[in-house]
Amino acid sequence: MEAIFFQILVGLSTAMLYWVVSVGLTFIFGVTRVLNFAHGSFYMLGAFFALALFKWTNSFVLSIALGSLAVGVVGLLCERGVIRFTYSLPVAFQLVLTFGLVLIFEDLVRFIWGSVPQMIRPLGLGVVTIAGRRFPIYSFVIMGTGLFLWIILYFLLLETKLGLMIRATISDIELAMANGINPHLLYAFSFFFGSFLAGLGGALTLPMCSASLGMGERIIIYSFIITVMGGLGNIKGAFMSSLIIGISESLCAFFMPSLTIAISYVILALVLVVKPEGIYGEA
Amino acid sequence: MERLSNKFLFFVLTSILLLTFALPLLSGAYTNYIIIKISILSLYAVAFNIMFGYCGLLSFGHAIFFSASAYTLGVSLTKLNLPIFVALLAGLLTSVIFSIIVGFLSLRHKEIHFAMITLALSMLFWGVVMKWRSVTGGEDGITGISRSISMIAYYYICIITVLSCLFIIYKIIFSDFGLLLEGIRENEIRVEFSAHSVVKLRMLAMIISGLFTGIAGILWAFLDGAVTPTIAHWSFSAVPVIAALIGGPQSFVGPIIGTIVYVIAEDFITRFTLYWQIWLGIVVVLIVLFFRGGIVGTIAKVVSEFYHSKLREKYREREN
Amino acid sequence: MREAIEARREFLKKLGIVGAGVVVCGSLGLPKAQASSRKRLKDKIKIGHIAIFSGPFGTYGELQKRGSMLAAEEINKVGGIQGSKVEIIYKDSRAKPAEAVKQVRRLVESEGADFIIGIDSSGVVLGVAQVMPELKKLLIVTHAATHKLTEELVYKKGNKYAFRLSVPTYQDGTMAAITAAQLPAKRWACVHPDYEYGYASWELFKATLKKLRPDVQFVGESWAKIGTTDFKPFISSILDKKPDGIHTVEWGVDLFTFVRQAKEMGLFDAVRYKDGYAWINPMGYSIDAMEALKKEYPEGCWVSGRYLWQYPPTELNEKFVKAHYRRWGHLPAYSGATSYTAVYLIKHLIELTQTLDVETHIKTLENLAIYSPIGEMLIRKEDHQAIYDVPFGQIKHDPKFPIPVLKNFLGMPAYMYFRRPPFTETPPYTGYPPFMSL
Amino acid sequence: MFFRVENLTKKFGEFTAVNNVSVSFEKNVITAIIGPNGAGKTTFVNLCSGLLKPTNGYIFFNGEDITNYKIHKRASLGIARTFQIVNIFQGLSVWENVKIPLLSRKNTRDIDNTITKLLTFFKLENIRYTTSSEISHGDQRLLEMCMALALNPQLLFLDEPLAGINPQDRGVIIERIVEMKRSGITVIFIEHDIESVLKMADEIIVMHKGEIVAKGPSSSIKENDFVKEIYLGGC
Repeated sequence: MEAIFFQILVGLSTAMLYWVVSVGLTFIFGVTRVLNFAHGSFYMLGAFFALALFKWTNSFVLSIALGSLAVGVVGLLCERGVIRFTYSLPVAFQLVLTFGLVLIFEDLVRFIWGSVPQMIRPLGLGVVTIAGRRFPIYSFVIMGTGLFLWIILYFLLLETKLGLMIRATISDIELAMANGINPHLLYAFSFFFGSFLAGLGGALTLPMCSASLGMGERIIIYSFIITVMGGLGNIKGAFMSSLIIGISESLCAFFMPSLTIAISYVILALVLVVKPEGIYGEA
Repeated sequence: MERLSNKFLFFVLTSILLLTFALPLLSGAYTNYIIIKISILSLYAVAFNIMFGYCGLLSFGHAIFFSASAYTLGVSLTKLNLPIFVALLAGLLTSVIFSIIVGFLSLRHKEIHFAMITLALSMLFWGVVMKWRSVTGGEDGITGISRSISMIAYYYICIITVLSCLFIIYKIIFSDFGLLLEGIRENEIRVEFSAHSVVKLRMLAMIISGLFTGIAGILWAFLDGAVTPTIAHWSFSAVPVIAALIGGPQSFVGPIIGTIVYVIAEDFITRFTLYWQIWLGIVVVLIVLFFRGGIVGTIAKVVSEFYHSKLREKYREREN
Repeated sequence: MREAIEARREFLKKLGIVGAGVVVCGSLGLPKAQASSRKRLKDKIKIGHIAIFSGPFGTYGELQKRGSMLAAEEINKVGGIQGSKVEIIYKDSRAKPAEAVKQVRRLVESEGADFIIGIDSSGVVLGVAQVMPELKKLLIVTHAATHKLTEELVYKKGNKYAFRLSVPTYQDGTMAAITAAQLPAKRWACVHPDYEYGYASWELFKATLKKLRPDVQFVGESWAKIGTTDFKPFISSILDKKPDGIHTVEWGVDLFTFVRQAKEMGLFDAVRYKDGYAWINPMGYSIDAMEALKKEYPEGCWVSGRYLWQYPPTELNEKFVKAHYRRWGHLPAYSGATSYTAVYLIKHLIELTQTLDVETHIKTLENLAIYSPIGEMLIRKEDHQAIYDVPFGQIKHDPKFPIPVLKNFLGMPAYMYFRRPPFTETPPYTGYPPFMSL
Repeated sequence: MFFRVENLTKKFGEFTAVNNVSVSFEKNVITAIIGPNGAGKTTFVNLCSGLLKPTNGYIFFNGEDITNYKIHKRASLGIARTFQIVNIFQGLSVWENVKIPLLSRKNTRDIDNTITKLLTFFKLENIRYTTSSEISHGDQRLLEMCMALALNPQLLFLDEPLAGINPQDRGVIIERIVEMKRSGITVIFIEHDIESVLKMADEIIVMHKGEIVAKGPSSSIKENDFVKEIYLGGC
C-alpha cells in the first residue's frame, strides 16, 4: 500500500513536469489554433539556454528564469517570422511547417553545443523520507512550480483584462476582433507565453537529467497526448490528463514494467474512442 | 487552358514513363534504388491522399496499414515458410482488416480528432510490434525476407506495380465514387441528405486506401529484405503527410511530386553534409511558406494566371 | 614486439585455431618504405562510415568519427595505403535501418566506397548486413552488439560479408554475470532499456549467473523506454523488491539520467557491500557518460565497455590514447577505438592481400590475429567475431585524470566467456574462474 | 397517414425549441409552416429530416417509425430537404451537384439523361458545367431544389426557399414548387413572406414558442385571431 502511495507521489512529480510543458502547447492552440510541433524544440532550447546561463551566472534560479524567457523570445520570433503567415492554411500545413522548424532547431543546437549531452552539477537539495522511501526535494520544486502555474493561469484567465481578451479570442475570434482586440498582438503573446512554458519545462529538467539532442521529440509526443486527451485548447483538461498520464505511467512501472512503453497510448486511444473531443471537450 | 495543360501533362508523363523504363540501362544501381524508393513512397502518399485529399481526413495512422502488410509478409515468409502468393494475400488481407478496425474506431470523428485517434491507434500498434517479440522480433524486426530476383528485375516489378496501382487509384478517384468522396470533403451533410451514408463511403475509402498502402508496404519489405518497427512508428505516418502537403493534396499528382521533391532534396543534402536537418528544415519551411497549398497547386495557379494575363494582353491589343 | 605477436600466435595455435596471419593495427604498423614500394591499387581508398550523428544518440557518431578520422589522418601522413589516400565518408544512420541501408547503397553504388565500417544499433546492423552480399563489400561493425549478427546471420545463414571488431552482448550479459558472481549480492534486479539489447543482455546475464551461482535470485525487472527522462517510477518500483545487486545496460543519455536519479533515490545505497557497490553496468565506462557524470558516478561501481582506454596496458594502446587525446582533447571512447582499429585493419588487409577483391579479403580475415590498441584479437572464422577480452573494473575518482578511472580489474580470456559455435551452451567454459592477472 | 409526428420534443439545455408537437401531413398537399423567429420551425424540420435527434417523441413515415433513422436512411426512404442558407457542393459543377444524389439510386444506368431532364426542369441546363459557387443566388436555390428532387422524394422540406431572392425571381421558384406538387410530391415549407405562402400552400401550420398554435387550410388560417395577433398582425 505504501509502495503504491509512493508510486503515485512519484507520478505526480512527473505529471507536473508534463503539465508545465503541455499547457504551453494547449495555450498556443487555444488562442491561435496552431498545433505547434516545434514546442518540443523549445523545451530542448530551454534546457540548453539554462545550461549555458548556469555556466555563466552559476545561479540556478537566474538561469531558469532568463533561459525560459529567452525561449519565449525565440517562440515570439518564430511566430512573427514564419508561423503567422500560415494562419489561413489548414492545421496540417502548420504541422509540417513547425516540423521544418524542429529540424532546424535540432541542428542549430548540435552546431552550437555539439551532440554530447550535457549536465549541470546537481543542486544538492537532498531528499526527504516519505513512506520509508527517499524522495528528492527537487521534485517538490517541480510540483510547486506546476501548482503555482495552475493558480497563475487561473488568475490570468479569470481576473485580468488580458485573460478576458484571451477567453474572448478562444471563444470567438471574429467577435473579439469586432470588439477591438488586436488578434495579432494576442497571437504573438500566446506564442511568447507558450514557448516560455516549454522553455521553463526544459530548464526545470536540467537538475534531474541532461540537456541533449532529441529531448524535444520525446516530450512533444507527451504534450500532444495530454493536450488532445484533455480537449484541445482546454487548460483544465491539460491539467487533468497530465495527472492521468503521469500517475498511470508511474503505476504501470510498478505493476507491469514491460508495458510502460505503451500505457499512455492505450489511455489516449481509449479516451479518444469513447470521447473524441477529450475529457473536458474542446475550448 | 484545361485542354492545353492536359496535353502538356500527357506529354510530360509519357516522357517520364519512357525514361523510367529505360533508366536501368542508362544509370547506376543507386539511382534505380532511389527510384524504387520514390515509387513505393509515392504509392504510399497517393493511397494516403485518398483519405486526406479526397475525404478531407488527415490520418496519422497509415503506418499501421503499411507495416501490417509488411510484417505479415515477413512473418509468413520467414517464420511460417508459406508460399509467396499466400504471403502476399495474407499481407494485403491484414492491411484491409486493420483499415476496417481503424476505420470503425475513427471514422465517426472528424478533423483534428480523427488525426489524433489515428495517431493514438498507430502508436498502440507500434507498441504491440515492439512488445510482441516472438512474432515481430521487437526492435530488431524481421530480417531475411528474400526477394530472390535481381535489383533490376525488382525495379521493373516495382515500377509496373506502382504504376498500375496509381492507374487504378486514378480511375477510382475520377469515378462516381470519387465524386462522392469529393462531395463529402465539400459538404458532408449534403451527401447525407443525398441518401448516401457518409460513414460507409468513408469506410470504403479507408479500405481502398489501406489496401494500396498495404501494397506499398509489401514492396518496401522486399526492397531491403527487412521489416523494422520504424515503419510502424508515427513518424512514418508523417511521411505521406509531408509529401502530400509539399506537393499539394488537392491534386492527384501532388503527393507524387511531393515525394519526389522530398526524397531528392534529402538525398542531395545528405550527400554533402552531416548537418542535413537544418537544410531540409529550411527547404520544408520555404516550401510551406512560398508554395501555399502545395507545389502543384501553386504552379497550376501561376500557369493559369500567366495564361490569363496573356489573354488579357491579346484582348488589349485587339482593342487598341 | 614481434616476439610478443609470435608468442600470441603460438598460443592461438595451441587452441586449435590456425591464424592466417597477424597484423598490427595502430601507429606501430609496418615500416613506411616497405609499404610505399608496393603498387598503388587505387587512387583513393574510400571507407564509408555509418553511425548515428543526429538525435539523442548523436554522440555515438561523433565518438566513432574521432577514432576513424584519427586513423585516416595517421595513415595519410605516412603515405596512405600503398600510396593511395584514405578517404572516410561519414553518413548519418539516424538509428533507422532503412535509412542506413539507403546510405550504404549510396556509399557503395554511387560514391565508390570500398569498405563499410561503423553502425550503432542492432536493428540497423541486421538490416545493413543483409544487403552486403548483394553489394559485395566488407562490413566491419564497430559498435552494434547484437549477437544475432554473428550467431545467426553469419554463422547460421552464412552471410560472409559482415565482421565485427567490437564485443557482442557477451560482454553485457555473460561477462557481467561472471563479475556479478564474485560479489556477495544474492538478490539481483535489472533496470534496462526497453528494446532487444536490454532483453538479450538480461537473458544472458540470468543464464550465466544462475550457472555460476545457483543461490542467487532475480527479484525484479524494470524496462524503461529509450529516452526516459524520469527514472523515478522505475527506481522506486525496483527498490521495493529489495535487491542487493543491480544489472543495468542503460547507455548514452539515458544512463546519465538514470545514475543521477538512482543516486538521489538511494538505489546505490541499497546495493552497497563492503568493497563497493553490487552495481554492474557493462557500458558504464563510456567516455560520454564519464565526462558528463564525472564524480557523480559513485566510486566502487563495476563498469566496463567494449574497450577501456586503460586496458590493455600495451605500448600500442598507450600511443593510441595519447594520439587521441592530442588530436581531440578527449580520451578515446570504445567505439572510437574499434573504428580506429577498423581503419587500420583495412590498411593492413590491403597490404597483406595486394588486392581489393572482397572474397580474398574475407578469406584473409577469417582466423586472422590482430594486434591492436584494443588488445590481441582473433577473428573467429565461424561467426566473424573478433575475440578479445575487456575486463570489468571499479570506478575510482582520481584527481590526476579528467574523468574517473577504473581500478581492481576483473577479467577473463575472451575465449572462455564468448559463446562458441554452435552457440547452444552457456559460457563460461572450462576452468572457471581463471582470472587474468592484470 | 403519410407523415406523422407524435409528442415531438427538442430541448437545447434549458431551452425547449419544439414542445410536444403532434401533427400529421396528408399526401400530395403543400403545407406551409409559419411563425415568428424562434418559433421552432427550422428545428422542427431538422428533427423531421434527421439533422437533429429529438429529446422525446416519434416520427412516422408511411407507417414506419423512422425516429432513430440516420439522415441518409431517411433520404433514401424519400424524405428530401433544402436549407435556409443554400447548402450545395460549392466547389463542384452544377452537373456534379445533381449527379451526387442521383448516384444513390439503385439503377444508375440512365443517369445522364435524368440529370439533363432535371436541369431542364429547373432551367439550369445552360450553366451545367459552371462551378456552382459562381452561379447566381437564385440559381443556387433552384440547384438545391433540383438536388432534392433528384432523390425522387415523396416528401420534400423546403426551409425558406425564397430567402434572399429578389421579388422578380420568386415567381420561378414558386412555379416550380407548385409543379412539384402536381408530380405527386408532398411539400412542407417554411416561409416568412405571407403573400407567397398564400400563393403556394394548401395547408398552413402556425408555430409559436415551439408549439403548433393553429393548423388548417390557408383560407381559414388567415381568419384565426391568434394568428392575426402574433404573426399576421402587421399586415
